[in-house]
Amino acid sequence: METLQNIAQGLLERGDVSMVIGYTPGTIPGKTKTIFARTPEAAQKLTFNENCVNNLSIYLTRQYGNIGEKPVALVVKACDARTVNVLIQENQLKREQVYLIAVPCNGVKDEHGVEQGKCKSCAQRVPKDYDALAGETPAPVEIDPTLRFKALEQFDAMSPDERWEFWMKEFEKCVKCYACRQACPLCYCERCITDKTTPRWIEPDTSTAANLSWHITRAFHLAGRCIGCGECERACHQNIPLGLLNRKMAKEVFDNFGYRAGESAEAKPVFADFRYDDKEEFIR
Amino acid sequence: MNYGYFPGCSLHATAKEFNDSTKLVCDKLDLELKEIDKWICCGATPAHTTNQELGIALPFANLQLAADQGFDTVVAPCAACFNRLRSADFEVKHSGYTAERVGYITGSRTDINVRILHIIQLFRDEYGYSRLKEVFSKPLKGLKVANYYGCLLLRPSLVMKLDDPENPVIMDELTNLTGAESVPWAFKTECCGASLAIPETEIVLDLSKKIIDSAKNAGADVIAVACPLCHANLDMRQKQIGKKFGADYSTPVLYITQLLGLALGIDPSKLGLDSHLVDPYPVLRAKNIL
Amino acid sequence: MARIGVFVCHCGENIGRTVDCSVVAKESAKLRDVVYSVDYKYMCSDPGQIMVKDAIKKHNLTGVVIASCSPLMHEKTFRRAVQETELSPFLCEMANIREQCSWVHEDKVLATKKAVDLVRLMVEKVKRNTPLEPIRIPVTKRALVIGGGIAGIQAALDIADGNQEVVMVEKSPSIGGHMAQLSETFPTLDCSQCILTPKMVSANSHKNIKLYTYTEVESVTGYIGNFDVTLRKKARYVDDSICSGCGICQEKCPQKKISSEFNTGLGKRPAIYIPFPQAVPNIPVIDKERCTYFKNGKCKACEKFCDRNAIKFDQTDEFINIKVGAIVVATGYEMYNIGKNNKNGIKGYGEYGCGEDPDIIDSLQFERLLSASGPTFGEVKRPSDGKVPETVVFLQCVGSRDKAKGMEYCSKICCMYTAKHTMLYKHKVHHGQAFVFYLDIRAGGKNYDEFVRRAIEEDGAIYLRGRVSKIYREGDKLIVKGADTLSGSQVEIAADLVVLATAITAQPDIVPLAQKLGVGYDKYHFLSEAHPKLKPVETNSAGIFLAGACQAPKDIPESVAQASAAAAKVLGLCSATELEREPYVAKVYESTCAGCGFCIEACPYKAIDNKAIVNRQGKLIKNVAYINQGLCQGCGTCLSVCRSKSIDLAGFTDEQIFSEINSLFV
Amino acid sequence: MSQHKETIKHDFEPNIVAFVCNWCTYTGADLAGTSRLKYEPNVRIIRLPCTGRIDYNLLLKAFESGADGVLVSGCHPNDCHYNLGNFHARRRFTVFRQLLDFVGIDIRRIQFAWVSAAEGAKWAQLVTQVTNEVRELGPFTNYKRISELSFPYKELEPEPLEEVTA
Amino acid sequence: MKIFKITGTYKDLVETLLSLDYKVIAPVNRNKLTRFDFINSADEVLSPDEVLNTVRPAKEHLFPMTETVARFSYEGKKLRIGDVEVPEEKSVIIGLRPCDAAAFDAIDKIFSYVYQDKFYLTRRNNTTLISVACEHPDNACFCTSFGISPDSAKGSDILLKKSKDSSLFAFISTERGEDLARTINNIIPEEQPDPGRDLYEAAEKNMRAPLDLPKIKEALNTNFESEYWNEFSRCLGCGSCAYLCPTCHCFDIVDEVRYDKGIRKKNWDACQFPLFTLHASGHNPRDAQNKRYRQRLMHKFKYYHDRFDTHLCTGCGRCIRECPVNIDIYEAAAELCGCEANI
Repeated sequence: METLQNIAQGLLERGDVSMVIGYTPGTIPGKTKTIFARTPEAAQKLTFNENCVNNLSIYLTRQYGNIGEKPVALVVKACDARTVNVLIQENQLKREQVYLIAVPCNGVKDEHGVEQGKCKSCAQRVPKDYDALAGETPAPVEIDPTLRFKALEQFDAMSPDERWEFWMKEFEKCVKCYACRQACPLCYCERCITDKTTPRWIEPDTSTAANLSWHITRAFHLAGRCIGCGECERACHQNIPLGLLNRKMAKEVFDNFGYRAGESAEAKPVFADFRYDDKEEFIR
Repeated sequence: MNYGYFPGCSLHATAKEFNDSTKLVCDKLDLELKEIDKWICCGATPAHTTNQELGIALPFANLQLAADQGFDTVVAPCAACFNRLRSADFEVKHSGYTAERVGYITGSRTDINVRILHIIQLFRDEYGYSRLKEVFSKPLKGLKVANYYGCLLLRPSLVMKLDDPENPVIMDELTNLTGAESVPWAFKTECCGASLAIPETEIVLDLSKKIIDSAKNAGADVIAVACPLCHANLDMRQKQIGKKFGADYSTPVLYITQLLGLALGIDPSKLGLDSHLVDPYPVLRAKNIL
Repeated sequence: MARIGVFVCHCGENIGRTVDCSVVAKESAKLRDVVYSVDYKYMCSDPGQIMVKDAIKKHNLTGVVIASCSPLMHEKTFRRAVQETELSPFLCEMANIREQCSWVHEDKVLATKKAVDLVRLMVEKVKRNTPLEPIRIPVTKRALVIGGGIAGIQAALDIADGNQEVVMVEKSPSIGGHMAQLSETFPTLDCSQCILTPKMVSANSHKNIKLYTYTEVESVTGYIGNFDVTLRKKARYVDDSICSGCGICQEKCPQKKISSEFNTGLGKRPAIYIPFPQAVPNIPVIDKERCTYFKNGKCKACEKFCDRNAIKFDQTDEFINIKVGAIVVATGYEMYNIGKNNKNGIKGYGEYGCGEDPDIIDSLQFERLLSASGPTFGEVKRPSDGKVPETVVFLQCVGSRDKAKGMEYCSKICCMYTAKHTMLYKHKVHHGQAFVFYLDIRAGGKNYDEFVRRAIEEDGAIYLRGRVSKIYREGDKLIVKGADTLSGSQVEIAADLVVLATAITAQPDIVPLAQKLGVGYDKYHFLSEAHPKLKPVETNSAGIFLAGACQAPKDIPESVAQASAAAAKVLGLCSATELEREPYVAKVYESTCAGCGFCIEACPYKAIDNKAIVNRQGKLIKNVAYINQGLCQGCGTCLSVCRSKSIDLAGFTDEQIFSEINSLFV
Repeated sequence: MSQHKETIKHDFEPNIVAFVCNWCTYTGADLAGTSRLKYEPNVRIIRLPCTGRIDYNLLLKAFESGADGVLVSGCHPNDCHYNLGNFHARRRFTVFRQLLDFVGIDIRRIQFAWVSAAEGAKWAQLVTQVTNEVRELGPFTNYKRISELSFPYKELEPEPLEEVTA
Repeated sequence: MKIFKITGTYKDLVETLLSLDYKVIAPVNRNKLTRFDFINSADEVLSPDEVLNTVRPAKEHLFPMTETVARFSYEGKKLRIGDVEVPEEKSVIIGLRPCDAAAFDAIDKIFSYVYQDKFYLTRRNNTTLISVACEHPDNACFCTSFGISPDSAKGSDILLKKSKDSSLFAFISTERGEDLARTINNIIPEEQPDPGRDLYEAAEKNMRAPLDLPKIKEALNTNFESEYWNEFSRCLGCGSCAYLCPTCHCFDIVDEVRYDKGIRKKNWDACQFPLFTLHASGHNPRDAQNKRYRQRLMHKFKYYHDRFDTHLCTGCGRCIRECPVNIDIYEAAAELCGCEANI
């Protein structure tokens, strides 16, 4: 069973890749840091444990400038690999530009030791498509599929006004630090719509109305694209349950169009496509 | 599913055989018909010509009775009752003013929602042709039937919504299911003169003659009807027509429910075949149905 | 700073009655950037337009708002007027205070307030307009005519005579359309073959016309001046380049009993046939469904006897791609069939026997009986037993003007051809008597009413004003029960033959074609013209024109007139070397585009593709979307799928729409 | 046709914004005009080339500027002048309205319709129905409350502090 | 520095403060978020031993995230501009930690440097800061590097400390502190001798070793273009560190216009966003993320010190705890100047 370090070291020694992006222990217990290992020695610092919660595919996007002539190796969990699929699907990179080192994963925890919501309903445990596997393919896990949208059920029971109260209390906390945007691998736009001033669709201040239109925009921009890696919710120090918005979008896209983000890199993005028999019972 | 049964006056009197045959056929098909308690006359054709409001309030009172007694569907075999119930329901639903007046006259709620079906609709929509096909034990092979619809069943079409007013097929389909052959003929929706039989008998004789002639030309052995008034004009007056036009008129006129009853193997006398003025037995025996 | 002029129109009474135009002008004058605001009785009139032009010069306005009718009506008029000043026409916007305000509201106070709001909206929008340049696009100097009836032929000939290439497409094996089926035509009773066949021949032989028969339009893409059309040439199983039209194959074909569509089911035809003797092109077609060879592989009689072996059983449908600059739709009509299976909410005629009785025929069938090339060679014989009918009853308005049957319109030509039928019947059966049940005789054309009077007074047709309630067969006769409202009596006629003047309806398969062309249609599936009075032959899709009965029921003179009108429009369009097109196209801000490619997938016109930006060493900097301004039609779908808002659509930019919304409820 | 008696005075008059496509619904609205059909004056029509162009930002901005109800209408499927615009819009708004509903915005305040150029009557009826429906819902107080919070504009004192000519 | 013994518990102190006509701001845990907020009853308050420090600093009460600074409107053609007054209302912030209190002291300098920022200063002058000494700092704290200690009174008006027998003492270091003390003298009757700081000496031990600031500043002077900055290309560029930092004070001015009325808003901004230094020409002097993180270090450890000779960091550790990719400013500064970052 090839360990992560050996694979990485081999790649760097053979010069197949320009760097290996992986995890290394952080400065605070329970935290891990990202490491851009460029030399075989640096590869030794690579590790993988239950605290490797970051979605490293964010470093493949353009503004980080890591993608060069040579491919880049990336340590990927099952969820991260689905993000790579979406990035390929959206012309941000080509499959041959990234060497995927898959790691079997049975759930990751954030720095406070709380298991991520996504892991409870994750049945895949290892990426579908990869170039090398560091470890054994774990036995498939039987997961009740309804778990995936369980968290949304509490909202169906609430009336619109109750939902409004809930979300206004949440959005009121937002400080517009945009950590949710910057932590998301799929928010790779050079200049985000909130920074556009001609015209200013979303007000930059932290009033609840401005926060509402920001979070509605963010959720809708990720509809049909977000694979539920949970980084936005983890990065939000104000503890706003952003993951619920994305999960609701994933549920609507799945219910209405049977489309699940990140399944395949060749599929046509859901909102750039349509079907003649799409549902329309809400149209008069 | 139990249905509110609204026989109407004639089915308790001159058209008793329509009532018996309906009951027998429904029992055979286990469609439970429960007569509406204390129903009143629906006003038939004359009422609404003399007083428009009463012409609506009378039949609507029956619907209110049915609603109070927990029926959500009312079945009326007689075409005139069916027509008046449907018209009353239509008027009340489409005009607030009429609804107010009827509420005042009957003294009870008018925002009730009762479904009104004719007996042939019950067979077609509730029982369904597919199940009806299997249930006929004695097919009426070789019997040629001219199905006569008359006016009240079909018109005004926006209100009755039973079938295409110009080219109805429901009774023809039911007849064909029994194994008999429903013949196409031109006069199936022509008027038989209805209540003019008393004041202007001559006109009824002319109109009925034309209808019977047209049925005979089409090769029909019997005429099937679904309205006591049509039955009266066509069956009762064949002798007078014969006398007036100097020809023999003896085409039997049966109720559609009697036809279905025969095909279900029910005893003809129970179906009331003996009480017709034109005796149907010779024709039925000739076609070895009896 | 912007200097905006507001011009409020009374439109005579149309706006002035429910909107207080002087108040609108006064309120608009208070707006921040409005430096000139006035109201006038008729802005679109000459003095009105001059007032606008003078104001622009005098107050050197940077934008103009005309508060009057709908932009779809007079935007072009006012923009042309503004063009004469040095202000760009695209800095003129219209506030729709007539169709969408004064005409639809009654409360004067509310309507006036709404008008003020609508003007404010447009003032805000016009401040963000930019002086756009119309886009010049090349024009393909070739026209496509869909439909080979008299309208299609006339349009094709006129265009070709304007030495312009024409491609004519006809669905059935021969051109000629319904006119070829007629015997003689009103009001001059000249025989349709004599006046039509020469046009058909010249259409087939004209050097500028390329004729495709037995061919349908498969797909249409592109836009005015640049349509890419794919035609499906259905397999004829006869090689049209070799066949000389000698007709041997039709004689030898064992299948003789197939009912002929051309003869409306009254005559018969073989499996390999030409629809009618004067068919153009004179090349037969094999009816795949009924040819014995195609059914069970035997026979091939036609192949044996064809000395040029022009029969090709293995022929398949052929697709032809052509580029055209303009399209004329002349697909004609179809007779309403009184049978049961009618679609689009149209009902059959149970009262007249649903078309089951052979002696109750429609007028096109009667035309075939009258026609010399018809199944009875011009002799009027009853389809049932071939006897010459002594009493013929004609029924007008069968289906037409009948809400219950789903067709409320008048089919316009039945009164005239029924009068013609009574005349021709009288000339052929001297002792015969024609009855006509009619509602109102509509004979409004030149010499039309005189024609009908002649049918009544000279040829003795009895016209009974009333409807027929029932027709039924009684032995050898057809009993027609109707009313004669003029004498107030019921009428019963024992007729030998009944001819129904059934309604004119749209072609059954017109809707898919209309959708391919992007042309609108009304609830009866007649194609919608751009404007009933001012643009009768144009449609809302630029470059696509209409002619003939596909637009609405009409007779031959009108169809020919419309065909020539459409031809004139096409010649006008194609005469220009290049076309000016609305400059409403989208543009990408490459600095902020993330190259995600959503817009590339979403564009209906495939006008967007990927463009790699590389530095001087050829190293890829980034991928961005690139919009080909020639193909872009300005629908704006790409704007909505662009998450970083890096695309903007000229004419409807984000800034403009944003400013409109922002000033809505001040 | 629906002759609307505008004489009845209501205490609350809703503000309705209608984003319509130029080729079908705008022309349909014009047809309602030419046929003199009457409908409620609360609607303000904003013309766009196609429903494909109507993106979700417009709806949010409409509520921010004080709309109580929003109506989006365009060509029937397959009738779109640009062939595919309305299909994209349909798919987009299927999900977007669920997002608004999820966040607690009363989804009945956002209505979608197909109105063709020939359906003047449908347009008049649609506007009247939507206006009445939104009138029953009352003003969009939820949104107005947070919108006022984010725009704490206090009327300036009457006498001008600093005169700056534009 | 006057020292008083408080007769009663921390909660009693909060109760008495509530009874005054001050607006009381204290650490609370509202809706899954620990922050400083107005309270109206004592039991809402998070006592010092319940939480080490709040996620959001108290800075937002003196330097609000978003604030209207001017109003303007068009009456027809005329443009009129109006000022915005900051209400003078007395408030007290209790429950600050020494690092937060010292932070206010640091940013006071910039807000009164040349332009007297009336929005910040009005609030600052009406607010009394009561800080509470830390007994259990965590491994992200490194306030000792900046001359601050778990029981430093720097920046606070009143410092609350515990003696060995855990009775509460108030150290009043400013005149504003004394005014407040006077109004609550029922709870702090008379002066007492210094009870000593043994509790806090123990606290100091398990904190991170103090940084060698001069060495760091020296390193920053020379390493502007060093390779070392590439280490921070893993920074995501979110504004968390800036918006949770008690000393970050950058802001952006934005006009929000609704047709003919508008307000000018002052919103927080952060040097970590690309927009912060984007020129109109499209050029961005700090186009890569590691350059922006370098700016953060330079400002905190050099530029600010050059001008005000106090560092723009008080070692509160919030940015270390909340950074999504665990970039540690202490480790960054230490490694930059070559010393071993012993965490």
